[in-house]
This record gives sequence, C-alpha cells and structure tokens, in this order.
Amino acid sequence: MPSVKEAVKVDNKQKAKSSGGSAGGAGHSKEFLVQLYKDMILYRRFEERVHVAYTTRRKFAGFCHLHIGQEAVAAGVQHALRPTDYVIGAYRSHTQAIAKGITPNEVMAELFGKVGGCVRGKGGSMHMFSKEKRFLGGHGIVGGQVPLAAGVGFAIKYRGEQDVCVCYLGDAATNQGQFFEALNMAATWKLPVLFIIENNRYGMGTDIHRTTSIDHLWKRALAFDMAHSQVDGLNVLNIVDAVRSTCDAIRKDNHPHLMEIMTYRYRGHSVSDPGAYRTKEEVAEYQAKDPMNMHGKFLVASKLATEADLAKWDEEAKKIAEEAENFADQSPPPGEDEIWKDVYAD
Amino acid sequence: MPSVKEAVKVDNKQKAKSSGGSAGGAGHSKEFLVQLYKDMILYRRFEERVHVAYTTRRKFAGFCHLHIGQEAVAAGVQHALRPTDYVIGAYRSHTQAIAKGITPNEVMAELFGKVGGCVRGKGGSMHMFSKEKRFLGGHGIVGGQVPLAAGVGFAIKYRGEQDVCVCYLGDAATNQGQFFEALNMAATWKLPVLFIIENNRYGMGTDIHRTTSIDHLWKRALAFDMAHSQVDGLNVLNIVDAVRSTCDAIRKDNHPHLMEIMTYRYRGHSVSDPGAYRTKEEVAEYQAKDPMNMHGKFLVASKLATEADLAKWDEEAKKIAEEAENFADQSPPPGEDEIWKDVYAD
Amino acid sequence: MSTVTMTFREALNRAMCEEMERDQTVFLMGEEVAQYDGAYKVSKGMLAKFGSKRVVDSPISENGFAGLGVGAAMVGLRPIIEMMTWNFGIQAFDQIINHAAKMLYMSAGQFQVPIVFRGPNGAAHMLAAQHSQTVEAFLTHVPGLKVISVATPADGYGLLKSAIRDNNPVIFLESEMMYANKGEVPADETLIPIGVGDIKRPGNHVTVIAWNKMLHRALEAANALAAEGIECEVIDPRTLQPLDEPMIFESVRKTNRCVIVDEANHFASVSAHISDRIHKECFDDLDAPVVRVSGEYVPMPYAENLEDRVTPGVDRIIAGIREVLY
Amino acid sequence: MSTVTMTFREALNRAMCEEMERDQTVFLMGEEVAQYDGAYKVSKGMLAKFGSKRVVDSPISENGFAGLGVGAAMVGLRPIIEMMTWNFGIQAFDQIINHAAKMLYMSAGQFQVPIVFRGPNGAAHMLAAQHSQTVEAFLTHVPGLKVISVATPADGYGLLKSAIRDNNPVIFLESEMMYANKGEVPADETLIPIGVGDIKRPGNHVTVIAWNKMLHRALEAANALAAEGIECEVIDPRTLQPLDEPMIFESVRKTNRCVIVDEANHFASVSAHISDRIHKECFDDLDAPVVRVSGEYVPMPYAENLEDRVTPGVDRIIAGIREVLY
Ligand SMILES: Cc1ncc(C[n+]2csc(CCOP(=O)(O)OP(=O)(O)O)c2C)c(N)n1
Ligand SMILES: Cc1ncc(C[n+]2csc(CCOP(=O)(O)OP(=O)(O)O)c2C)c(N)n1
Ligand SMILES: [Mg+2]
Ligand SMILES: [Mg+2]
Repeated sequence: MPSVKEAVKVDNKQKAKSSGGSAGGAGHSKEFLVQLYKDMILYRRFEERVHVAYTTRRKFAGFCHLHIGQEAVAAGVQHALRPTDYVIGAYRSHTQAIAKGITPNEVMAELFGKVGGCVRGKGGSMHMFSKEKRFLGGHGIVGGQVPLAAGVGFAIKYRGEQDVCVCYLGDAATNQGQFFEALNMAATWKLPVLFIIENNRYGMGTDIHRTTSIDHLWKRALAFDMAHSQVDGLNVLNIVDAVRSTCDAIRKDNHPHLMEIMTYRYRGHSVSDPGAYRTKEEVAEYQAKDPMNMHGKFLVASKLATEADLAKWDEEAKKIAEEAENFADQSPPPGEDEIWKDVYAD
Repeated sequence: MPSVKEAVKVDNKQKAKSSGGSAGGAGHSKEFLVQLYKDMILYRRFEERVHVAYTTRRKFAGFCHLHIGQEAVAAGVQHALRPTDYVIGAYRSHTQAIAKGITPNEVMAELFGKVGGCVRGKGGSMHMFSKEKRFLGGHGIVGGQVPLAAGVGFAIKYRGEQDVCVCYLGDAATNQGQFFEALNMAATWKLPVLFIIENNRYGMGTDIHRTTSIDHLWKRALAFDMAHSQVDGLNVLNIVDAVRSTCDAIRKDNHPHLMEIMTYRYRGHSVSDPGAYRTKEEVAEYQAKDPMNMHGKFLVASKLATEADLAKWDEEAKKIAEEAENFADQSPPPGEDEIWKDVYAD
Repeated sequence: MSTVTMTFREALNRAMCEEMERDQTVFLMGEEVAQYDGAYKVSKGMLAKFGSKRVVDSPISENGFAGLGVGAAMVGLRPIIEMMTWNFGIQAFDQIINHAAKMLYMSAGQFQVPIVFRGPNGAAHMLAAQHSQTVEAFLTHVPGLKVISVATPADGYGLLKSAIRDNNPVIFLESEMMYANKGEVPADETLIPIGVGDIKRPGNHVTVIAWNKMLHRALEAANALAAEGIECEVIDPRTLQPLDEPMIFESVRKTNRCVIVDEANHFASVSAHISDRIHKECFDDLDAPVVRVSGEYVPMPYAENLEDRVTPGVDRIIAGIREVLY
Repeated sequence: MSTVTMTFREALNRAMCEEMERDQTVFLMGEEVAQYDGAYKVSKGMLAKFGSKRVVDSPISENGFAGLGVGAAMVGLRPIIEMMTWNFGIQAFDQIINHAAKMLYMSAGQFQVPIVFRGPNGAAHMLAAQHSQTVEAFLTHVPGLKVISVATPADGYGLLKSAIRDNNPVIFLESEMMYANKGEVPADETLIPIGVGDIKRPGNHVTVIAWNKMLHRALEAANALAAEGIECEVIDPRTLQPLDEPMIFESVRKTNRCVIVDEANHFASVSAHISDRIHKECFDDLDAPVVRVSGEYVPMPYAENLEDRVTPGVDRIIAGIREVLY
C-alpha cells in the first residue's frame, strides 16, 4: 500500500517510483478494480475521439487540451471521493468533468459548441461546469482556480460540513502568485482542500525544471508548513489509496494538503502543439508504462479479468465516445438569445 | 560573530536570540562602530522630528510610516553594502533613503511636499528615489517592490556586474503573490538579490502569525530551495556581519538569499495608528533592549565612547533633523507646471 | 419617514450589520476588518458582534482573498470583501475580471457569484500616485459586474444593502474623504434599488452629472451659480453600471446642456461613455456639446497644491458649466 | 521605396531582431518565447540568434516577470515582455498600472521605464470568456502608458521598432487572427512614429475609425459600400494613446459623419472617448451623432455562431455607416 508522506515525515530522497503497474489492490473489490479500468479506457477513448473530431473532422476549434496519459489521475482521484465532495480544475478537464458525473454526451456537445453541452455551448473545452454534480469548472487562467478552491473550503468549514474540495492544477501553475496566496490562506485557516498538482513535467513546451528552482513541487508546501505528499501517478491504485487516506485526514484533522501526482501527457499541450520540446523516446518510455495498460495487465494477472474482457470494455468505451459525438452532432447550436442571457443573475 | 544560516543548514530550533546588546564588534574599527551609533541616533531623531512635524505642527498630511525602533536595520544593512549596490524598499523608507545617501534635508522637504525634496514634492513619504545613489524607491504597494528587485538583479547579472540589489519588505508582504513569484524567478535564474524581511511582527494591526501558518518567515525560502537566514535585528553588529557575509556569498556564488531580520517598531503602523492591537508592556519590553541604546552601552563599555560622547552625538543628530525641517520649511512648493512634467519621458 | 443622523461609516456599518443579522451566509473579509475595526473603521464593532468566523482578517493577498470570496460565493455564501482601498483592488483584477464577472456566463447560469467588493476609491489627501486612483472606468467596462458609487450616508446605507442582496458581483465604491461626513439616514430599514439615479438638486438650465465625492463639489458649484440665477440640475447616478440613462436623458432634454464631473482622467472613462450616450440619444436636444470636467491625465502628485489642481475643483466645475452656457 | 512581402509575425520578429542587434540592452522575456519559438511563433528563431541570456522563457508569473522587466528597465535595460495573450496581462496590471506607468512621475523624472509589453489582444476564435478580452480601454486610461494597436505587418514592424526605442512603457497590441496575414513591409529599416494615425482609405462621405483586426472589417464594409457610391474615409489611429486627434478631427470636419468600430464593449471604452472628443471638437460640423459599433456588452461565449455575433461584423459596421448617412 502506498503511504502518504505527511509534512514532517517527508524525505527528499523518497522519490515517487515510476515503476508502473498496479500496486497491490488489497482491500478493493473486484467490481471496483474493474470499474477503474473501465473509467480509464473511457477517458482515453473519449479524448481520442475528441482529437479526431477536432483535427480530422473539424467539428470545433479553439484550444483543446487532452488528458491522454493522465487518465489514471481523474479516475483514481474520483474513486477516492464522496459524491458531495467538490472538484475544481483548470482547462485540461474533460475527463475530470466526466469523472464527476457530467455525461460524455454533455461534454462532447459542449466541445462542439452545442446547446446540449453542459453549459449550452457557452463555455467550451475550458469551461465545463455542473452545479448538481459539484463540478466547479473548468478554468482558463493558470492558477486562477486555486483561490476559488480555498473559497469552497472556506464555505465547507463555515457551514461545518464534512466535504473536501479537490483542486487540480498543473505543475506550471505552481509558479503563479495566487497559488501561493491560496495555499497560505488554506493553511492558516485550516481549510479542507486537497490541492493536487498533476505534474506532467511540462507547462506547454517548458520543462518545469526550467521555470523553478526546486526538484519536487511538494516543496511549495514547506513555505506554509502544509501537509504534503508525492504520489506515483502511473499506478492508479496508488492514487486511489493516497487520495482516500489524505481525504480521511483532511476530514478528521481539518487541514489542507498539497499532493504532487507524478504523471505524463502523451499528446501535445493542446491539439495544435507539435511537441518538439521532448523526444519521441521520452514519450514512448512513458507509454510503455501506461497506467491504464498496467492496470489492465494487473487485472488479467490477478484473474479479475481476461484479455477478452479488456477488449470488450474497450469496445464499450469507443461506443460511448461515438455516441457522444453523434449526440453532439445532432444537438443544435445555441440560439442567439443565449448571448445576452446569464450576463447578470436576477 | 553571528553566523548566516544557509538553506540546507537551517535549523528550526535555532531561533534568533533577541538578547539585545552588540555582539562582539571584533574586526570593526572604532570609527566604524561609532558611525553606526551616529547613524542610528540620526535616524531616530529624524523620525521623531518628522512625527512632531506631522502631528503637532501639521506640516504635511497623508500616510507617514516611521522606522523608529527599526533603525538598526537601515544602519546595519547599509554599512555592509558597497556604494554601487542597489537598495529598494517599501513605504517605510525615510531612514533607508538617508542611509543610501539622500540627505535628511531632501527627505524632509519631500515629506513637506516641497520642491527641495528628493523628488520635488511629487512622491512624498512613500516614494523617495535617487538615481545617483541607487536608491530605487520608496514603493506603496505591499510586495510590489519585490519583482522590481528581481529585475535589478537580472540587469546586474545581464551586464556581468558585481553589485547586489537589496530589497526590503515587511513581514506581511510575504503573503503577497508577487513576492513568491519574484523569489521563484530569483532562485531559478540565480539573481544577485538579497531579500530582507524586516519582521517587526505586525502588518498594520495584524500579528503576522494570524495571517500565515508558519512560525518563521525564512521558511518561505524553502519553497524555492533558496538560501536563507534569520538574524537578530536587535543587535546592529549582527546585522552588519550577516549582511556582509551574505553579500559576499551572493557575489561569489551568484544566488539570491532571503534574510529575516527580527525587529520591532515602537510607533504605530502610520502616524495615525493608536496601536490598540498590542500591549504597552510588549512595546516597553522591546524598548528596554533598544538596539541603538544597546550599541551605545556597548561603545561605552568597550571604552570606545563616553556617555558625554553619546549625548553630543544625540545633540548633533537633533541639529541635523532641525536643520532638515528648516530647509523643508523654506523650500517652496512645486510649481503647477510640475503636474504635467514626467508623465512621459522624451 | 423618520431619519437618524449618522456618519457615512456608520451608515455602511449599519447596512452590513443588518444584512449579516438577516442572513447567516453573509460574511466580511478583508485586511484589518476584524481586530482593528477596519483601516477606516467602517467595520467597527463587527468582530465583537459577529465573531471571527464571520468577520475575518485576511493576509495581504488581494487576488487570493478576492478569489476565495468568489469560490465561497459559488457554493452559497455571500461574501463582502473589503479592499482597504481600491488601489490594492488592482491586485485582484484577475479574480474580479476573469473569474467573478464571468462565472455565471461560463457556467450558463449555474453558478451565481453573489459578492460585494467594497472600499474607498479615488484620491484622499497627499497619498501620491499609487494610492489615489479611481477604478470605475476599469470595472464598468467589465460585463458581469455591477458598479455602485455613493456620495451620501443614506445612499451608502440603502445601496450597500441592495448590493449584499444582489446575486451578482457588485463593486461598491466609497471614499476615505467622506467617511466622517454626516447625513440623514432612514430610521427604518430601507433599500435603494441598484440602477436608479437620484436628482440631488433640481434645476432647468444645465444638467450636471457627478458621483462620489465629486457630487459635493458639483453641488457647491451649483449653489455658487444659483446666486447668479443659474439653476443646475445635479444628478447623482449612484449606480454607474447599470446606468440610469432614462433619468439622464430626460434631464438633458429639459436643460439642453450638460456637464459631467469625473474624478478620473478623461481617457476611456465613465464620463466619456455618458457623454457619448447623451450626444447619441439627445443630439438634437443639445444646445452645446457636453463638457467633461475630469481629473488631469497624470499620475497623482503628492504635494497638496498639485493634488488640488489635478482633481476637478469647484472652480473648474463652474468654468465647465459656464462653457456650456454660452 | 522597395518592399518585401511578409507575414505579420515575421514583421514583428524582424522588428525585434533588428532592435536587438542594434542595442545590446534589449531583451525578450515571456512564456514560451525561447525554446518553443513563441506560443504564436512571433519569436521564432530568436533564441538561436540571441541566446538564452537575451531570449528568456519565463515561469507563468505574469505580475512577477512584468515587474522584473520594470525593475530591469529602471536600471538601464530595455525589456520586451511578451504576454502570451493580453488576457493574462490582467494578472500583471498591478505592475503595469501601479509601477511601470507611475515610476517616472513618482521619481520626478529620475527613473525612466523603457519597456514594451506586447502580445495578442481581443477575441481569436472559440476561446470563450477568459481568453477573448481586449485591454485597450483599461490601459489607455492609465497616464504614463503609451498604447499602440496595429493592423498591418508594416505598421507592426515600424511601430514595434519605435516602441522598443521609446523611453516609456508601451503597450503593444497584436492579434492571433492576424499573425498569418501577409503584407508589404519596407525593405529598408523604417520607423513609424508613435502617435500618428494613418488614413487607410480616403473618402468624403463618412469617417470610419477602426484599429487592429476591426480595421479589416471596416475596410471590407467600406468596399461594399463603395459599390453603392458611398465613399468611406477609413482611419487607423494605430496609436490609441497618444491619439492622433488632429487627423481624426480633420477628417470628420470634411465628412461631417463618423462611425467608430471597436471590438471592445461600448462602456467606458476607447470608442466612447473618441466619440466624446469628436462631439466636443466638431460639434458644429457633425450632421449626425457619431455612431459606435462595439462588441456586445457580454462575456465572450464559446459557440462560433454566438461569438460571431458578439464582435462587430461587417454587416453591423455597414448598418452603423448607414445610420449616420440618414
Ligand atoms: C495566467 C495564464 N498565463 C498563461 C496562460 C497560457 N497557458 C495555458 S496552459 C499553460 C501551461 C500550463 O501548464 P501546467 O500548469 O503544467 O498544466 P498542463 O497544461 O501541463 O496541464 C499556459 C502557459 C494561461 N492560460 N493563464
Ligand atoms: C497591495 C497592498 N495591500 C494593502 C496595502 C495597505 N497596507 C499598507 S502597509 C500594510 C501593512 C504591511 O505590513 P508589513 O509588510 O509587515 O510592513 P510594515 O508596515 O510592518 O513595515 C498594508 C496592509 C498596500 N499598501 N498594498
Ligand atoms: Mg504541466
Ligand atoms: Mg510588519
């Protein structure tokens, strides 16, 4: 079982091992372990479909940031949360939205700028929301969602509720002033927020180590004596276990936590990025230890699934993605009256 | 001799001892040790005169932030620098300006909004500048001067010069986003900047421990693996020695440093602050170990000065402050044409 | 309607206290608002009354706590965020402009952001360039925000209450120079609707539009001119966004002449906008082009004599009025 | 004068390269400007040419690196700071507004801040509310800043060079949608002075003022109307601050009618200011009130059909022109 390193216990040398493979699985039901795989493959196939819809079929334009390679984070984190927990993210959030319960149909229709989208075509790729599901966006300003998450944590505590607010951010967002300001407030006021850095090693084309002086991003927490940890994100069960025990601690002790999940994206920063800043070998190296594939192998090795099961689930995922595209295709564009709606609330 | 704790060597338990008194003095000439005292008493008397000019004689208005109690920082730091080093500060900077070579006359006239002021009455208490003396202000936005200092460090390095930029900031400024952004850039690009937190324990009426989660502000440096130290600011020689050795290290190894100097202000945040957020006893406790008085006692005890010398220097300081007020009184207000000057450079 | 005399700061304090008593989701956050009773004592006594959960001293992290407020508002609280002065509010423009103002729209109506950002705006006295700015030109330009700027204790009271109850982000602009001003405020609870201007002085010869502390200078100018038989109609829009255009146009159609007094500099300012709207909608009614009396286009100098000349003074307002009365 | 055909991004790149060759104190900093050749490839090849000391990839710390630039400029360097887009420049407003713009004044002329903040401004295509904003209304309202907004490769080239040589903070507004546009640019080194507008199309019936990508829509509208015998004089101010008022007034005094096209929403915008100035200075020359064709007063929606309707389209510009030609 992976252990969550807490503030004081953290150790410089104790780096996340990017071994790949699913660590253990102890304590998880077969159903649960299978569901994790199904989720990951759905996210993968969904994003692949999005990619083709954007590039080949030109169904929409603008920025389109895919989560391919990082699905284990969306799947693993979500399964560790309660339905009433809040999730807020940045602009690479299609899969986070689906994980939180927005349907693939609604996400795809949103991408296509259609009225069937989760925000009726007004937000697009970077701005998915669902009040009902407690998915608070989808934000386009790097770091901008971090103070918002502190505010959600503030409200949870204000009302004496037991929820946690999970805030996703990228590695490069840890260079933003408001990230620090938010962490300071969360630590000072002991707000129930789990800040998750999805460290995919790059902010656009820039290796994170070229824009900061530290080796590990959890060190940001040291400036606030904040609990923190580093998690191997190539192992989906690591993520589930780490997030679960961390959220338990947050609920129990009422304090925030900064978690650095080591992950990797296979595609460009956005669909239009050729990715010249890294080698094909580097990408291939990570793909060789793909968390979804590793988890599939683990299921087969543990006799929890057969190769045929995996193939079937893959087909099911493709089907859902296809249906989402059909739904999005058939959904009409928003009416012109939408332009002047929602500028002000009554 | 006080030792400068470097990044890795820093130790939680090794707190600054607020023992008061001048540590050692070894390696310093009599002339130098006396000059330190003369500087401190000048800053004290100057600020006292400013206070009376503001309150009793109503010579000017606006914000007026006095440095009384913290003079050892301005004096100690300045004596550790080379003339070509740059200094930039916030709005509590009358003494810093004088330390860097702007005359008391010019500072007082600036306070009075007169044309004889260092910026001809256009800047006032918060905005003293001297290009010639490399005093880069005098800034009113909390934290705003910190990125500017990084820029000065960038320029020094760009030109391959050997100067250091000293950036003063208050304890509460360490909660500002741009402080973190600037530290990150300085650490990443190894800029020759000495960031000095004058930790006087309060941001206006707020105890710094109510707005951050850490016990020591040097911990901010941990987020960037930046060299850092804590210095007992009640001992002026501590400050001189720490800044000198730190600047040596900065020049030699080309890296920034975050120094927390523990100090205390005796007067209100600004002249209009009644100071109800702290007890009279607390203020008295600090005044009992006043760095200037302690240094005076040290001089007398070391037979470097007599009580009569101290009294004489006190009189001299009062005289300079009085003359500054006379100068300011006699200086005319700026002409109306100044309004439209300096909006744009040619 | 019976009234009580109170200072501006008391009126604002009363508005916040009443709303916080009425609605548990309302809280106040800002630098020095709690233990210090507010840098300008607007929140005096509120910590004692409501406790530290609801009256919260923030770190000096304007963008951070503005954003915290927006996040809290998204999930059901109603924050009042005090900017010690609006000069520091500029630090929070990302959260105000990119987040607060756009959330409802981006979420297609799902996430309302009922939040008030309030604090003093404009020059006070000898605070120089970084501490003497007005922000209404910036923030009225941002769809999704409402902008209120008040000149009297009564308006401050009634409009702050409406702002707190409004389901949108509201920018509420006060002034250090007016906090000690006294005025009559309704004794009973009273709300003033957002978006409704107020004729502070009726007149037939020229319409003078002014808000916040400029209103008082405009009234002074109007009084001075009344001695010569010139009757100014002085309109206080009170809300700049949305603007009470019908009231303004009706007055201009009556007087055929208009002067706008704006503490801000003239470039791309609120007065520029009002002027354009009047020229457009009342073109044939105007006997003279609208004249704007604005702050000089310079950073604010420190020296008193210079500062006095930069903001629109009564003399310049009188000159402006005379200019349209040719 | 012989010319070469180049894209907008090439023209801007050339301007920067020439100035960096000419003056060792000029450097470029911004997100992705070096190894990635710029998010929009404006700085393509510059890292290879000038090295990592002078072409610097920054962290995503807009306020921080804007401020770093200001500090470097205070002590003798001439930074070019790229904002990946101006939406993110809002993060840097504190450093731009409170520091860059005011430093010369606060220091009574001692510290010049020769710095260029440049990047694309305004809506691109389907980027929604947080990525489609214009900033000229905000930044022209700040004394101490110069604001340039360019529409053609030649103007981009000549004005960026002047901006880099200027001793003041200059805001330089480009557009993602125009980077691939081609145009004729002088083969020899050429500077265009700041503050001088350009008549992009002469005409006698109506003055149309437009800048940045709106210029091209205005020209399209003018061409369409020319078929009906309506001759528009299309003015590109190029510099918004300082504004070439003499050119504008002269044209309006000739045509007696004016339309201003502004991508920004109408409230307290640059077009509001220009409209006011024209009404004031050309009141008796105007046969109709100035009409403004502005972006809708809404956050930008994502869907293409909605976005197209929000920014001023050729159809709306034509309607605006017809409106003043009654
Ligand atoms: C304040 C701000 N600056 C710049 C950008 C442009 N931008 C969008 S994403 C991005 C890189 C962010 O990288 P990271 O935080 O690591 O997240 P990732 O894309 O890797 O998920 C940049 C620079 C932005 N959206 N917001
Ligand atoms: C961005 C910003 N926010 C708020 C203020 C108002 N303000 C001025 S000084 C101050 C307290 C700063 O305390 P600290 O940094 O500890 O410095 P000290 O006054 O103790 O020297 C505050 C809140 C400001 N000037 N700038
Ligand atoms: Mg990343
Ligand atoms: Mg302090």
